[in-house]
Amino acid sequence: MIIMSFATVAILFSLGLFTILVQRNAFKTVIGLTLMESAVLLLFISWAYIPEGWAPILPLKGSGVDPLPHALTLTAIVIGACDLALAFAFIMKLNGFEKTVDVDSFRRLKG
Amino acid sequence: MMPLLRFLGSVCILAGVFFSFAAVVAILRFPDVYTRLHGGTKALSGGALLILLGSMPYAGSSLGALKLLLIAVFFLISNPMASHAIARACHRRTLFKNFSHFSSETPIEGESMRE
Amino acid sequence: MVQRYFIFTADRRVLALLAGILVLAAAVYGQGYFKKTGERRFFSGFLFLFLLTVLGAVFSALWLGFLIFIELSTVALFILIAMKERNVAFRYLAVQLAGAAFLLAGIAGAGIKGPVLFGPVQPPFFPLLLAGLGVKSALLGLHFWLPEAHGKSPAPVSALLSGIAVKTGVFGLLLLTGGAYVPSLSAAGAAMALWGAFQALLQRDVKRLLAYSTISQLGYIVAALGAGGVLSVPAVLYHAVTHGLSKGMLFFCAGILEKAYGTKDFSRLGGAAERLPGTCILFFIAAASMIGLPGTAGFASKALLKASLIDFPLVSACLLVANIGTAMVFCKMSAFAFGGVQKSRYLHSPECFRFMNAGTAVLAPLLLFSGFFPGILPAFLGSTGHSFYTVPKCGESLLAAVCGVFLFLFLKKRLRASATRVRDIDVMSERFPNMIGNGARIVQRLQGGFLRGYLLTAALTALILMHLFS
Amino acid sequence: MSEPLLAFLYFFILLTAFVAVFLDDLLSSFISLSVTGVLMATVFALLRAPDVALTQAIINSGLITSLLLVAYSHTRRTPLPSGPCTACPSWLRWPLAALICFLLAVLLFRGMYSLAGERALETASTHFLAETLRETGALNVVAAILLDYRAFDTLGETTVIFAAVAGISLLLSGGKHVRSRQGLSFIVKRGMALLTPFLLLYAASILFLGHLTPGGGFQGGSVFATVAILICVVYGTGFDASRVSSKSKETLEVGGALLFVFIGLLGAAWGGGFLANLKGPFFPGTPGSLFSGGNMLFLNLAVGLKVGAGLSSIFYVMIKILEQEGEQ
Repeated sequence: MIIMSFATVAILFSLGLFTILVQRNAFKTVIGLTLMESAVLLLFISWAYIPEGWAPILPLKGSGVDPLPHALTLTAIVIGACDLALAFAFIMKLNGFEKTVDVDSFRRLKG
Repeated sequence: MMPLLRFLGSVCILAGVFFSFAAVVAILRFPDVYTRLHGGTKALSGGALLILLGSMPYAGSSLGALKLLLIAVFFLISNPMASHAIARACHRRTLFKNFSHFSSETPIEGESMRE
Repeated sequence: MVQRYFIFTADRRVLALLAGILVLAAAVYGQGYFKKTGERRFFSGFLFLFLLTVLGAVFSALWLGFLIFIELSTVALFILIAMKERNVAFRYLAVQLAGAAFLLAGIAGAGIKGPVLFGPVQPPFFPLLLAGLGVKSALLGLHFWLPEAHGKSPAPVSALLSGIAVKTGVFGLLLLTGGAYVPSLSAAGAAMALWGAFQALLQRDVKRLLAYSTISQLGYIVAALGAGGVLSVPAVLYHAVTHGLSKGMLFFCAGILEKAYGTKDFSRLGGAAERLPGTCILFFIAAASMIGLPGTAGFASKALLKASLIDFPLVSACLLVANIGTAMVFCKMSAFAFGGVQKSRYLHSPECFRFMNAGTAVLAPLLLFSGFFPGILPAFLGSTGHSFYTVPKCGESLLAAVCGVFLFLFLKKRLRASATRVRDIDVMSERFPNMIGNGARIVQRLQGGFLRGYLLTAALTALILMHLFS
Repeated sequence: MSEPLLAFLYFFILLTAFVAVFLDDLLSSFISLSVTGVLMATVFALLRAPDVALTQAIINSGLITSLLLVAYSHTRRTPLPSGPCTACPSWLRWPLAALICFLLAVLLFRGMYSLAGERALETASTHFLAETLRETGALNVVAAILLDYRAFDTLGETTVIFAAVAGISLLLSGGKHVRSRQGLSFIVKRGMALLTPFLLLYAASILFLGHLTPGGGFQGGSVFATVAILICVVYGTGFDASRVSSKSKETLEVGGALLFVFIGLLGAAWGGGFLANLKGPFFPGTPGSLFSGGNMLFLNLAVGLKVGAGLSSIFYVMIKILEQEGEQ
């Protein structure tokens, strides 16, 4: 079961990277980012899962699942949301300047 | 008593699944926005309600069953409201000008919120 | 603390003595060379800072101490050169720092187990240190920075540069090899001697001529250093001292000529003998010592050198030929600079010449004294029992001088302000800036500003590395 | 744990992800992205991580999608220059990127495969599971970790949110807000009037019962922000602005942060070190009751205030710009 989730994580992450590398639309880049981030979240949680474990809410009915990655994932989700919101703000601002959303047109950082 | 309820529950769930399937077909088959929206929402709210009600006996505690009922009620209220909003937005955007024979009230200018 | 980081052995004291005398002479000379008092104060201030750093380098017991102080001396020299030529100073600094990088790499490598004593180093790091010190002491392939640095910096500074700075590099080499026989070094030394003399003959500029003769004299030292053996240390140090003193005097004379006639080019120099008699006499003393005429320190150090190269006939033959070349070089300088008709206007300012002559005069008696009593310095270094004034040695040096003069007279017309310039590796230092220029253009084309392009390359390299190392 | 259900969900996650990536129409790719988020939330729930599932459902599939739609509706998208991309031709870029990603996937999988040995609880987690009730009095172990064992990190996290909000309002400053904006139709307004109290109640329950049941400051705050966004959408920005002005949102946000720090200082005041629980006025109380987790309840409140005000002000700033666009 763990192998299946690890496979999904690997595929999802590389899909996100592929999107960022290939797509020319800034929104697609953001989508790629979101996919990569959720892949990491999935990795954390599927790594924390113990086959017969119960949710980490006391009183435990059986052996508990590893609660530490859950706390880390929580933080990751919130911070991921923050930087995605920032990404949207950047896109809106850049669109204000460049009048398009094409990533290749943001060429101010020339060598 | 509980197995009878469980049996009735599973029947409800199956009916719910059928309604959801109908909703998908409706969305794919109907020609334009309004009909597609109408078919999708009605069947979907019907399907989801049935599934929720059907799974009430399977819920662990009676409190769980109450929660499922609450969700069903919430779903009953919000789904039609949302579809109404979408339909009205489409209408006011006069997406389909060729349907002018509808008694179109004066469309209020300004961009509506796209949801 | 001092004991652990600094050692005061005999050979280090000799080099420190040389540095001290040269800095003193340069200080006196500087009072005359620089007109404005601000410049004079600035010059003497950094001069003594340079002395301090050189002493630190010479006396340090650890390689790291040596590296730190030698870099500080480079910085001091950089500031001194920057008084006159800014971009030459930058190039000099860049090259020296590159050398220091090699040195640091070697020291870091060797010093993994603990602080490395200032001495021989295990094989894997030997080439690194050799390369680093090679840049400092202008070995054959790495001497491209020397002609330009000497040519364009103020006279007292170039005197220091060739008198002390190069010598600390050589001193590092001496301790690095530690008396062992390094065939490559002795070969490089012989080649340097020949190439330096040959190039010096063809130069139009007085200071560049002296720079190349420095390289040839370094060739002598490095040849002796490479030969190794018990005699190598005294021979190297003795020649280093004599070369430092005489080359210092020569650069001072060149500075006087430059001040007097406002030019360094042979074609416009001439007839300085009757205008500057004192300088002319001092010049001849220094030239005699460079050539190694008996009675001067040069003769004694060259004899000691020949003694240490007894069992290397080929190398000593090369050095003999180089000696003839050196004789021709100084005939050229005396003929074109001091002899002949005066071509450019003479800027008469007696008081600055007084100081400059005084500075040069400080060094002359030392040369003559160690010429008449050659045994003192080797005795101080611990190797006694050398017979200097024997008939074959005097005969040999006189022979070299005489045929040098005749060869020069024979080739005088060809060597006059000869336009032919054999391209030397130092041309590279001119091309240095625009090499960086078109490097920047390539980078500009690569960085097209496409964010996805950057990401693609980054991802690719990361992946390759991960696959390699995972 | 039903194996096939998880496999089914994983398959659908990948399917919706592929759809989100390769669909040209942006709107539908946004929707499929949020579907991926929802499916991910169900997977988290199945993997016994209720807290994370709740957060994922609210934030990634709820808030982010709405912000995405706002950003999408704001940017004027001139058609993409269809010409070959100048950096490197697309026929070269696609296979190269595909190769890179495939290699990456292989590498990641190989790395993870070697990790997938027998899973046993590490010492830290066993300690958490065993000692939480005694040390913090809270039932929800994850909330206990977040707000008691690692409270300092949570403080750091709130500063991250603060920075994001500040950054966004800096970027999108300017542009004034139009007051008179009618919301959606009458029916929707009345419906919302009926639903809003329940939504607020739900948000409060998540927030205040954070240390007992799955939930906590972040989730509660986000639900509050969602309610604010709903009101903003349904009743129009005019109504919303008069009710809760941006100034008060800022004070709420800063107030939340200051409350967090104040509680921390209280812990320090009683000699327990910054953010120490069960010191001074905070007592473990009877487990399961509302005031039971020491200072965790108030920390949750502080974080809830912060996140709620922060996220809604982000939405508010973005909306404001939109209105200005609408005017020209």
